[in-house]
Amino acid sequence: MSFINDPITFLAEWITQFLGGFLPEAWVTFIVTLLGVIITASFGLVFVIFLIWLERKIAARFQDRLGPNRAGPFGLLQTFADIVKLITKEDVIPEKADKLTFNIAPILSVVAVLLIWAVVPFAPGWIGTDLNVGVLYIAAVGSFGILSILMAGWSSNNKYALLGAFRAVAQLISYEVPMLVTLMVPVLLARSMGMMTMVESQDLWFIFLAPISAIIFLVSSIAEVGRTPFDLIEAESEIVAGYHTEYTGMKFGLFFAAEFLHAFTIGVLFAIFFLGGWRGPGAEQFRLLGVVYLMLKGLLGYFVVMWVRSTLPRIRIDHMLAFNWKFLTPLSLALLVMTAILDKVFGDTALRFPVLLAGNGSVLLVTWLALRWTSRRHTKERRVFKKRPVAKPA
Amino acid sequence: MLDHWIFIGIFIAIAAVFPLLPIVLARFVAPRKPNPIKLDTYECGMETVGDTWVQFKVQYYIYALVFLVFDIETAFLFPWAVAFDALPLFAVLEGVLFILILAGCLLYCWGKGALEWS
Amino acid sequence: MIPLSWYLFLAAGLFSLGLYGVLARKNAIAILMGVELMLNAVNINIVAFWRYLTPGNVGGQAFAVMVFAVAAAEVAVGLALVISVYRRRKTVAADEINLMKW
Amino acid sequence: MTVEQAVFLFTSALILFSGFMMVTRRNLVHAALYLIVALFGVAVIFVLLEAGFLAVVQVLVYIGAIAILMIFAVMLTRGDISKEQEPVNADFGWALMLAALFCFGLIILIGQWPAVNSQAPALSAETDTVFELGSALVSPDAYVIPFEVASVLLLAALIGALVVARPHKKSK
Repeated sequence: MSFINDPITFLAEWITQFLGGFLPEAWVTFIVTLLGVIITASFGLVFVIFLIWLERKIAARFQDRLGPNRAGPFGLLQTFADIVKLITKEDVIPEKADKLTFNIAPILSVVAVLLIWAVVPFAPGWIGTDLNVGVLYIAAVGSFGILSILMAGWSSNNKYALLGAFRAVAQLISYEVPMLVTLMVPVLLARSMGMMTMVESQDLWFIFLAPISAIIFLVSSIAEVGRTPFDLIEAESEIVAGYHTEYTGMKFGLFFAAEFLHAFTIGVLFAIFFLGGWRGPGAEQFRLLGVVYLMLKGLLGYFVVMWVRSTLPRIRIDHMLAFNWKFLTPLSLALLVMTAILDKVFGDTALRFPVLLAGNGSVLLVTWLALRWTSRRHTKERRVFKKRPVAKPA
Repeated sequence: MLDHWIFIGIFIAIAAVFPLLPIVLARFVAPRKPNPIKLDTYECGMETVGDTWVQFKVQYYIYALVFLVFDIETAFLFPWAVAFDALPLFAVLEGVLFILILAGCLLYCWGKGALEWS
Repeated sequence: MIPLSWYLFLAAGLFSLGLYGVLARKNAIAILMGVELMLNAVNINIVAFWRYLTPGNVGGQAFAVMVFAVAAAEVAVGLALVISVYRRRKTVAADEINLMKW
Repeated sequence: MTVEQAVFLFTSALILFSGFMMVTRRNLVHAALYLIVALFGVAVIFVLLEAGFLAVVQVLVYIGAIAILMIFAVMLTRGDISKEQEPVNADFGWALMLAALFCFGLIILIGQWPAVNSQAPALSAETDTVFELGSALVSPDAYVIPFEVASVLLLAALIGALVVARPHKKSK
């Protein structure tokens, strides 16, 4: 194992040997694990500083602006300036707030996103820890995010924050249903919940075997992050700023950092589940290349999220929930059933790819026909005008 | 097996320290001049009217209910998906039956109009 | 290593706390929370017995999953009843809901 | 004392403490939050018992769904919170006695059982419990009937809860 092929394992072995000289073995294991944790966790956090700059730059380009360009070259230091600003702001805790819950909520929201990175496979052999229930772990960690929103909204002692929290939670739990059901498709195709196995079994990227599932996953993930067009969580015109109305300074900043990090994390998860993770030419020999591939694929997913964000307007809450329950959830269930049966029958044959693709196509066709049929019926209903109340002078 | 979870345990601790650091730092750097008006609830920029505990509509509960049912479903179906290779076609169809019964849940709610927001 | 008795003692303590909550609390939702504690104590016992006595047979885990499903069903229906009662009587205090007492 | 024992003792202290806080808090949202801490502690206990799958499901189902449902229900029945009445009913003395008796009885019973100090046999590294669980759940000579019944139970619970919780349409 040379340094160029696998620098992290090389360094880890070197540190183990170095510490093993004068420390008992249990301590060495502990320190190496601790270092691993710190590297994995700070990777996400350091990356988010760069991402905030990137997001602002790209969003500006979409809107025909320049974006941050004063602090540092290309405005690269803008985020640091923002962090300094947020830290030096006064931290106001409202008198009537439930203090402990109020303070824990923003921390919990960052922790919930950061915890996902513990099971992200960066390259062959480079993974925080390869849990055998990795996929379900990701889903479970997400529930802490929901909890943090509920805690923030309730503890603020503010009608609009509570209302915003309730709406947000209704949105998040609704979109978690199609997400969980679609996550079962890659698990089914990989026959494992381990993240490493998931990537290793993608000789053919799963996006080719389950294209519609991939799209459903991306859409429901965008809703989970609460990005436009699903940003009802902070619909300024309707519920002030939503659940974090009462937060100031760094605590407000933590909610935002969590959102940015989450947006990129779903890009990475999309890459792992459907785009083959770190797989690419030469990634087996030079592991650093695997990380580069993963980040590029993750940035691709992230770019799509930003693209959607700058293109679509916010949708109304009833439309959003109807879209989830009456379109995404039935579709994902149908896809799961279709994939399970076809993969069992044709899984080991050469026909796996064409048959699954044909199955996806037919599901798409049936959905399209059903949609056409219902929308025609709806337009007919709408043609019959209802009597509107007429404004009269008092 | 337990090694993996020790990693997760340390990860939780470290992940809690990271967001805690800037907050603690802000304690030392940021000004602290509280006064009653500043500590008042912001709400929507107006003075608070009435009770914070507004009555919520039951629809929130209904969505949570449907979500709960599908959440439990995953507890049953994820192991089924993991063991997929070893299952005969018959066992796969049992899992499909399970999914169809749950789809029945969704259809029932749909038909009863329980999925409507208003 | 942890002996089996530790888990059983923990479960006994948790079950008793839940029992106290169910018997003593006034609010119907708090009573349901007590029931949740009791179900969790049962689950600890099931999984501990699986791990210590029959680790080769996965039945213990299967039944723990069943307990999850039962707990979910119980909470769903129980809370729905509480909400329904609240809508009619404007109270969720269990000892004020006495329509079926006589 | 090994690391596992330390983790176990800390977690069980946390579980029992938050369970105690849960049954004594006046504010129901606080009670629900303490319930969540206790449920998370139970997930840690599952990890110690090497049932990682159950631990994850515990977090997903209990914290992600059941606790949220509880908090929603508390908000929907807010009348009691603003009134801030006594958290316990008139018979709470009896309840306390009964619970304490029950606890001591159980502890004495467990103490007398001979198998109680047995140690956990090592799980073989080859077995993947999730895989076995999945096979057993749909295998005809294992748990396929409970598996299907569980889905019917969930369907029945959902229908029942919907019928009960939804407001009846106003008769015109």
